[in-house]
This record gives sequence, structure tokens and C-alpha cells, in this order.
Amino acid sequence: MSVAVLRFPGSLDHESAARAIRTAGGTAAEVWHDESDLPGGTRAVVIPGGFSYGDHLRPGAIASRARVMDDVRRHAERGGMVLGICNGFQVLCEAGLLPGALRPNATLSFVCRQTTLEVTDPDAPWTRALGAGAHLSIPIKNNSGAWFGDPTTARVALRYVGEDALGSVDAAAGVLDDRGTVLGLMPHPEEACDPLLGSADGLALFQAAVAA
Amino acid sequence: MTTLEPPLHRQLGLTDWEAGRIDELLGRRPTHPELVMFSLMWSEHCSYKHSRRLLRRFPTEGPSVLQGPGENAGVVDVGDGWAAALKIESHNHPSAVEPFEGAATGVGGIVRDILAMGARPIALLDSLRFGELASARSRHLFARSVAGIGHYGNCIGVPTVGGEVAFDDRYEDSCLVNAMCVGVVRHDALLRSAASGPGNAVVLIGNRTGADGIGGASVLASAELDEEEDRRPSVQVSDPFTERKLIDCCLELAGRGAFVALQDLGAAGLTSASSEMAAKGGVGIELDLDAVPLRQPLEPAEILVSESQERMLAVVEPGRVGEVIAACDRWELLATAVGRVTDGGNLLARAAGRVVVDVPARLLADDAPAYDVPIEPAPEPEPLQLEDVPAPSDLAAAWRDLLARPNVASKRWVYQQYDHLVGANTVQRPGGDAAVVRLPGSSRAIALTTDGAERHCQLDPRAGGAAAVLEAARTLACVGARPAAATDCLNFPNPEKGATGWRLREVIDGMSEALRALGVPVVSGNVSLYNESGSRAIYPTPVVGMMGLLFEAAASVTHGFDADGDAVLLAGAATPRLDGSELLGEARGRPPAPDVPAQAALCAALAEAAERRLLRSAHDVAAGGVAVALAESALAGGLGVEVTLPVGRRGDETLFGEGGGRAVVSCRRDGETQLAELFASHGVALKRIGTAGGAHVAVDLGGQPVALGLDEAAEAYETGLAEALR
Amino acid sequence: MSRVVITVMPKQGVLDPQGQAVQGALARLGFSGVEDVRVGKRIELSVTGDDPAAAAREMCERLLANALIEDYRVEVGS
Amino acid sequence: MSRVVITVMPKQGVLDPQGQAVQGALARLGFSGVEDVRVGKRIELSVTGDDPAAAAREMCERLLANALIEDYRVEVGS
Ligand SMILES: Nc1ncnc2c1ncn2[C@@H]1O[C@H](COP(=O)(O)OP(=O)(O)O)[C@@H](O)[C@H]1O
Ligand SMILES: [Mg+2]
Repeated sequence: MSVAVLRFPGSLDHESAARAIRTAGGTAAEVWHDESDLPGGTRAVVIPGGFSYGDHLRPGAIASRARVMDDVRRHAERGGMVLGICNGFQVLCEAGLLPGALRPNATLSFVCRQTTLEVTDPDAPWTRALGAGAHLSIPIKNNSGAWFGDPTTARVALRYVGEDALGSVDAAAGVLDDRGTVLGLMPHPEEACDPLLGSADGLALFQAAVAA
Repeated sequence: MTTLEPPLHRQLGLTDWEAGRIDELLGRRPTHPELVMFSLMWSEHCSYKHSRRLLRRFPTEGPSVLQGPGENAGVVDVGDGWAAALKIESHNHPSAVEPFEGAATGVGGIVRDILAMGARPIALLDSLRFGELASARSRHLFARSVAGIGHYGNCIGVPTVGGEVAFDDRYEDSCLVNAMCVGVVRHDALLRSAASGPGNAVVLIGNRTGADGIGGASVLASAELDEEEDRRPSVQVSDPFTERKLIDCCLELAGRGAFVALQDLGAAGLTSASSEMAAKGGVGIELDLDAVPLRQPLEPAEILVSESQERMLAVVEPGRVGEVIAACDRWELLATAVGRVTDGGNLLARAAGRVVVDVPARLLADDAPAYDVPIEPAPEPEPLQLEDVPAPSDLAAAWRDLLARPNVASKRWVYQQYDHLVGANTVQRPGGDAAVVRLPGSSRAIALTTDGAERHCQLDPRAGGAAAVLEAARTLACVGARPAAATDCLNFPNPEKGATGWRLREVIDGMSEALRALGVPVVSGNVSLYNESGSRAIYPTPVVGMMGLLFEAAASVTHGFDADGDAVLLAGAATPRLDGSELLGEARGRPPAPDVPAQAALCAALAEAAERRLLRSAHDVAAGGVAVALAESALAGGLGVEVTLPVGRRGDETLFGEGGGRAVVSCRRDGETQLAELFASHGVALKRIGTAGGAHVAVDLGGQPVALGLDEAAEAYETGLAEALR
Repeated sequence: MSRVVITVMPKQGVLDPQGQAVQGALARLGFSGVEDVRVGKRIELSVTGDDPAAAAREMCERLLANALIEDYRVEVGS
Repeated sequence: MSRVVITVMPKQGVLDPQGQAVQGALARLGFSGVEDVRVGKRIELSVTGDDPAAAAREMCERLLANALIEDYRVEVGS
């Protein structure tokens, strides 16, 4: 039930993510980057979006070396669920917990807009409830959202539908690790958990985290 | 100093009279650092010496005002124990020198003004004016300013939810970059900048001090930009990552009650921050310049006036200094005790053990001279003779071309580069009328807009000032909000020349009249004068930032047509005119003066209709007239419309004429009677003009059909701006 | 105290959008005959210690370069 | 065809937030004695024409470097 939400200097979406977790029926615990351990009882970890360390050097690079990441790695190795959103996805790739890297968008600019995603790998705890082919309306907002990796070996969990994927290989919007328990997602489900804001399609991902 | 050089005070921008006045007030000659400090604090930028007297004409009071002008930001009650802080500020000249960093640091500065009130910044808006995009320089300034605004706002996690962009030759030499920020704070957590408690520590938080922008306030922001002379100060590089840490850390400390007072460091840096804090509190401040963390070796005067960004000054009880420094350490922010609050009222600074500055803080902060500007009316312009305006041969083609003009076309190219969602409270995104942002943890929301009416202000400044305010209010009313408070940025040319001083006064009076009619106080603002080069002066450009309230975020109304068969109506009675319109494309003619009470009534009717959930859409009729408003509502809803309009004097005037204050609204067919009754009870005209539906935007103009396919309209509207930038 | 210069460049074969954009922008400005533009980073720093080159290489391995997409080079000055 | 290397660095005295962030990160990773970190750009390109150095300098003036906050250097290889 308890989901850890990491916080680095420059994290921006930790509160929105915590709110989404609560909406999904869970409890959220904010964890400072300099902690050596995740709180006891942590069932899933969310690395929220933002500009950790100002995106300096490479997005996610500096945060991926934070102390708490050692315990996130142990948690993942035990098969614990981890969701990295946007900057969190970048952190997970930089930490080697997900394959590939995220490069600047083909537009070389920040892009904020609503996108449609399709579930392309339903065999993971993150996507199982959604099912293959499910469509989600979720916004993207990033500078470096183009995934670069080998789609023949990586598990692409979600793809952009019918629009320019900003240079992402295989139109990948979300990538899983081999086991399917670590998910990196460029779009922001925490911005899509309330019909008042235009969509509640993102809630399913937080429900998956809470069910862990 | 060679004999050829003018005396130092003149190089610093002080007149001989002002230099004499400083001697007189001090009873001695100032030291070198003191003279530099006076030159900045008495500059136009810091002291408002040419506008201060006129600003008193604004209405600034109201039952919900918790803080009016005079603090870092104005603050109003928004219910449920929350207060909202708002302010707009210009960064015009720095953006003309280096658009990316200039615009970015402009955002940084306004955010720190909000933070200084103890408020959490929750929304940004940007109001921009550039030369026509046919000019390579204007394309560069525009594109880089947008990139800079996005860079900063995105990185600090404050959504940029709205703003405006307009292009006109008049801004070719002097572009305008105004940024507005809104923050929220619990009533009981509101901070102010008055220092108090002799013995308390003065703590500098944030970036090290470098040679950034030294001379900036006096030289850069108060003089006309002159290409011949290179008096560029060292450009400020934006550091939004540090700003975000400042926000997080200062709010954490403010939440624990660790600050006695808080103030950002803006123009004139440590000098203005410390002298204003001291003067407001009626106390003194002593600074130890040797303690200030530096990025490079600097003279005492330079340390005192450096405009290095991302710095805040806090007054802290001695017993809590350790706690403040520890919290900053955790955020990897520098925090250094650099002085203390004293009795008396002097600002005193020591360097290398010597006293280098010792002046009454009040002289710096409050006693700058105030000047009257010459009031010389401009000749009254003649209304346009319709015969002098060639009628478009093909009205549909004119409509399509208008939709593609950068001043009308979708600004998606701009706002797509801004994170307008972060925080997960953005109920209405950019692209419609006002933005709607839900208050944290509440079902209430605020609506936000910035608006100007510069061509109108050029032609008839009093009417134009009123028109700018009314347009802002109408924009809020269209989403269902009731206007609650305003902030304004008065961007003008040199007020000492020609009719500019008169226009400034007229604009302020016109704005004030409309604000009073709406019951909206001005709680903060900014003035940017001297926006002219040797050959070109900007239009008088008051930018009105307005905040409205919605009791139910869920009751907000969008501008897109909603359903096939909905009734489409025109609210407000006004005669459209081409004078100063976007179709005309220049400030020529004399737009009709707005009927202020009638427009205030329109706003009230729209808000009430939204609250009673009678509207399916509402959209302000602005640039491009009713034809553009209809097309925009159709495109936003993905649904065509068929209307009939009386032909009036001429078809192009009926379709594209502006002015007066109107809105295109739609409602369920069975809700039409109720809506009509509501508008009638407000004495506001409401006329059914047609029906939503189909794949065309079609107008029957007294029997003559004028229509655009939705695809065709979308193509023009969606690609117009990007095409112009190619 | 040694002055160290670290160069980090996108790997050959990895698309370099920034390089491509610069190439396009140069062409639009009228610079002809510009090809094969690649944009990387130059990091200058001062290091104490006996083996600054080894220290800098370790910094690259652990943080400054992403081996998946970037190559690095270390030069030690005076 | 000449190979040209352009180095663009933040001017002395101008704030370098990226350098600051990298310096902090290296310290947290336990690298001691690292100071004065500055991060700039390295642009490699091929140019045809007689005077590649002059061409490259012009590119810097017009596009690649921002004279207000950056210094640049051009080296022409083989
Ligand atoms: N046009 C205006 N309308 C209302 N208030 C204004 C206007 N211009 C300036 N003010 C007020 O005057 C004070 C000084 O403004 P400014 O020097 O811009 O503040 P700061 O130094 O905090 O940025 C502020 O309280 C500001 O809100
Ligand atoms: Mg201030």
C-alpha cells in the first residue's frame, strides 16, 4: 500500500504524484535523495518528474547517483515495482535500471501537449489491468523525451499513437525492464488523474503501484 | 579621471540638481559607494520618479485587499483561508540585449517577488510585444525570449498558463517582455519585507554575488537603448535550478516561522533590498560586505549594487540563524549572515573593517525626487472614413488570411514550449480565454489573464486604458470568473517627450475609471518608461494582469462550441468599427470609446450565467472581430457553426470590426429562454445569431454567404505563426 | 593542482539532433559546404592529487559520460 | 575539406550553473579536491573552402557563440 516518492533538489511533480497515489487508494511517503534506505514497508517506488539538479550535464544523470538510489536498486532486484516518470525515466536509464537513454526531442525544444498512448506490452504488473491495445490520453512535457535503445531487446510497454514521437525509437513512450517491474514513462500520468483536468487515464498506473 | 569626462554623478545618470540634493540631504558629499547607491535607488527603474504621482490615481483598495501596492506583490483574499499574491513586471531592455537570458531572468525576478510574500508561486503569464516577424531581428528576439521564458518556468515547476503576444513595427527597436506571477499563501503565513527587531540577523540566501548587471538598473533600464554606445553591463545568466531550491527552501523555512521578514534582491541588489527593508520597518541595517559570498573579486560599491540573480534577503532572530543555515545546507544553497538590524535608521556597510556607507535608509528608499511629466495633449484623431479603407474583394479569403496573421493565429507554437500543467491544477490551459487554475486542495479556482489595447491607447489613451481593463475583465467573465484584483505594467516611451506624459496620465485615468466600475483594485504593478530608440517609439502599452475567482472550478466555461444544435448568441451591444482594428493593421482612426457600465454589466451577466451552468461556451470578441471569434470557437470545439448577421455599413466591418465589448456564447437550445432572461435582468443585449454544427464556419451576411471549411480555417489558424517564423 | 579538460562527444552512430540542427541553421545562414557537425561537451576543471588523469577518467566512468551514447577523452594540462 | 573544432566556454565571471551543479555532484560522489568546474560546448565540423578558420569564426559570431556570455576558440585540423 505504501508507495515511496523520491525527492531530489529540482523535483517538481512529487506532490502531484503523491496526490495521484492517494486518489488511487494508497499512501505516499516522500523520501529525500540523501536517505540511505527506503522506508520500511515500501511496496513500490515512484521517481517523479521535474528537473532534478537542473537537468545539468544530462537529464537524470546526477540524481541517478544519489544515495537513495542504491536502495531503489536493491528494491528492484528483489522484484519490487518502480515507476519513473519523465525525469524519473531519465534517472532510471542513467542508473542502468532500464535499457537505453533519453536524448533531446527532435524539435530541440520543450514540448507540452496531450498525447495518446497505446499499451503494447500488457504482460507486466504496470499494464496488466489495462490490457493490450488500451488507449490512454496523457500529457507529455519534456525537453529530452526521445528514447534511444534497441527495441528488439527492450520491452516497449507503451507507444505514442498517431503522432510524431519526437524522435523516440519505435515511438516508445514507456519502457520496461526484463522482468516488467520497472517502468519508465515519458508522459505524465499524475497530470491525468482527474476528469476536471481533462483526463483520468493516468490513474490506472498509480492503481497498479498501490496494488503491488 | 580625465578632464574631458563628465562628473561621476552624471555618468551614473544623476542630474546636477539630484547630486546637489543628495549633498543637502546628507549634509556632506556622499562616499563613492553611497553615490553609486543613490544613482540606482533614484533611477527611474527603482524610484518611479516620473510616474509615482500619477500612480496614486489608481483605485487600490477593496474589502478583499490584504496588501496593496508598496510591497513586493499585492495580496488579496480568495476564500477558504487562502490569499493570492500577484504582480507583473517588465524585463524589456535586458530582453532586447540578450533575449534568452533577459526573458528568463525576468521570470526569475517576478517569481521571487511572490516568494518574498511567503506565497507559493502557482502560475505564470507572459505578455510579449515584438516587431513584425518579417524582420529577422524580431524573429530572433521573439523565438529566444519564448525559449528563455519556457526554460525558466519549466525548470522551476511553475506552470505558464497564459499570456499574450502581438507584433507591430512599433516594437521593432524596443520589444516588451512582461512576466506576471501569482502565488498562494495562507492568510496567517503572509510575510512582509519590513525589517524589525534590532539585533536580529540579516541573512543572504542563494547564489554568490558576481558582477552581474552592475549598473543595470540605472543605465540599462532607464535610458533609451542606443546602438552606438556599448554600455552593456555584464549579462545575468539564469539559474532556475537554484531558484527552485530557493522556493522550496524558503517556503519550508517560512512554514516553520523562521523569517521575521523576507525580500528578494532585484534591481540595485543588496542596496535596494536592505534599504527598503530598513526604511519600511523604521530601523537600520548594518552590512558586513566581507561576509558576502562572491563569485569574483568585487569592490564594495559593486557588492552593494550587483544584480546577481537567485538571491533573497531574510531577517532572522539570532537564535534561529543556525536553523536557517542548516535548512539551506540541506538544499545545497548558500546562506550567510551578512549583517544585523540596528536602532536608528541608517544603512551602514563595512568593508575591510572600514565604514564605507552610512546613510539614512529612508533617503535611498523613499526620498527620491518625484517629477511631474509634461502634460501635452496629442491632437484628437479623426474617425476612419470607411470609403478610405479598400473593401476586400473576397471576404472569405480575407477571413482566412486574418486567421493566419501572427497577431490572430494560434499561439500554440509559444505555449507548447511552456509547461502549463505542472502542479496538476490547470483546469483551463492556454489557447482559450483566461486560464483557470484550481486552488490547492480546494474546489475553488482562480482565472488569470493579461491584456493590452495599445493601438487604441495610441489613438485615444483614455478610452484605450479603459478598453484594456475591460478586455481583461471580459476574458475572465468568459470562463465564468468574477474579476477580483489587477496588477499592471505601464510600458511607455520617454515621458519627458511629446505627448507621452499626457498619454500616461490619460491611460491611467481610463484604466481607473473601468477598474472602479468593475470594483477591481490595483494591488501591484510596474512601470517601464523610455521604450524608444532614436527613430521609433512604442505605443503606450499598459498591460493589465487580472485575476478572477470561481467558486467552483468545475463550473468554468471553455470557448469551444460543444454540441450540434446548440444555440449561438452574441452578447453585448456594440457597433463594430475598423478603426485601429487588426484587419486595418495599424493605429489609424478613432475606435469608439467603450461604454464602461454596459461592459461591466456584460461581465456580471457572463459570470452569473456560468455559475448557473447556462453556458456551453463563451468567447471574447477581440482582434479580428466576430468572424475570428466564431472561427476560434468552432476550431476549439471541432464543430462548425452557421450564423446570420445583418450586413451593417459594410460586410468587412461587420465581420472583422472591433470594439465595444462583445462575446460569442452558446447554450443548449432549451436553455435559451433562461439565458435571455438572465441577460435581460442585467440589462445586457443578447441576440441569437445561429446554431452550432456542421463542418463550416458560415455567415449569412444579409443574404450573402461567407464561409470557410473547418479544415481550411484550421490550416490557416494553426500554421500561421510557425509559417511567419520560417 | 592540475588543469584537466574532458571532452564528451556523442558516439559515432548515435544520432546527434543538436549537431543536425546546427548544421541546418548554418546552411540557412548561407554557410555552404558545412558537413558532419557534431556537438558535444567540454568540461574544464582543476584537480588536486597525484594522478589527475586517472581521477578524471573515473569521473567520466561514474558520472560525466554516458557510455551508451557518448565517448570521452581526458587531457591533463599544467 | 577541413576538420574544424570550435570550443565555446562561458566567459570568466559569468555564472556557470552547469559547472556549479557538476562540481557539487562530483563532491557528493567523493571526488575531493575538484574545483573551478566549467562546462562548455565542443562543436566538430567539416568545412570546404580556402579559409576554414575565418569561416568558423564567422559561424561563431553569427550563431554558435553568444558574445555576451561566451568566449570561443577555433582550431583547424587536417
Ligand atoms: N503601475 C503600477 N501600478 C500599481 N502599482 C505599481 C505600479 N508600478 C509599481 N507599483 C508598485 O510599486 C512598488 C515598487 O515596484 P517595484 O520597484 O517594481 O517592486 P520590486 O522592486 O519589488 O520589483 C511595488 O509595490 C509595485 O507593486
Ligand atoms: Mg521585490
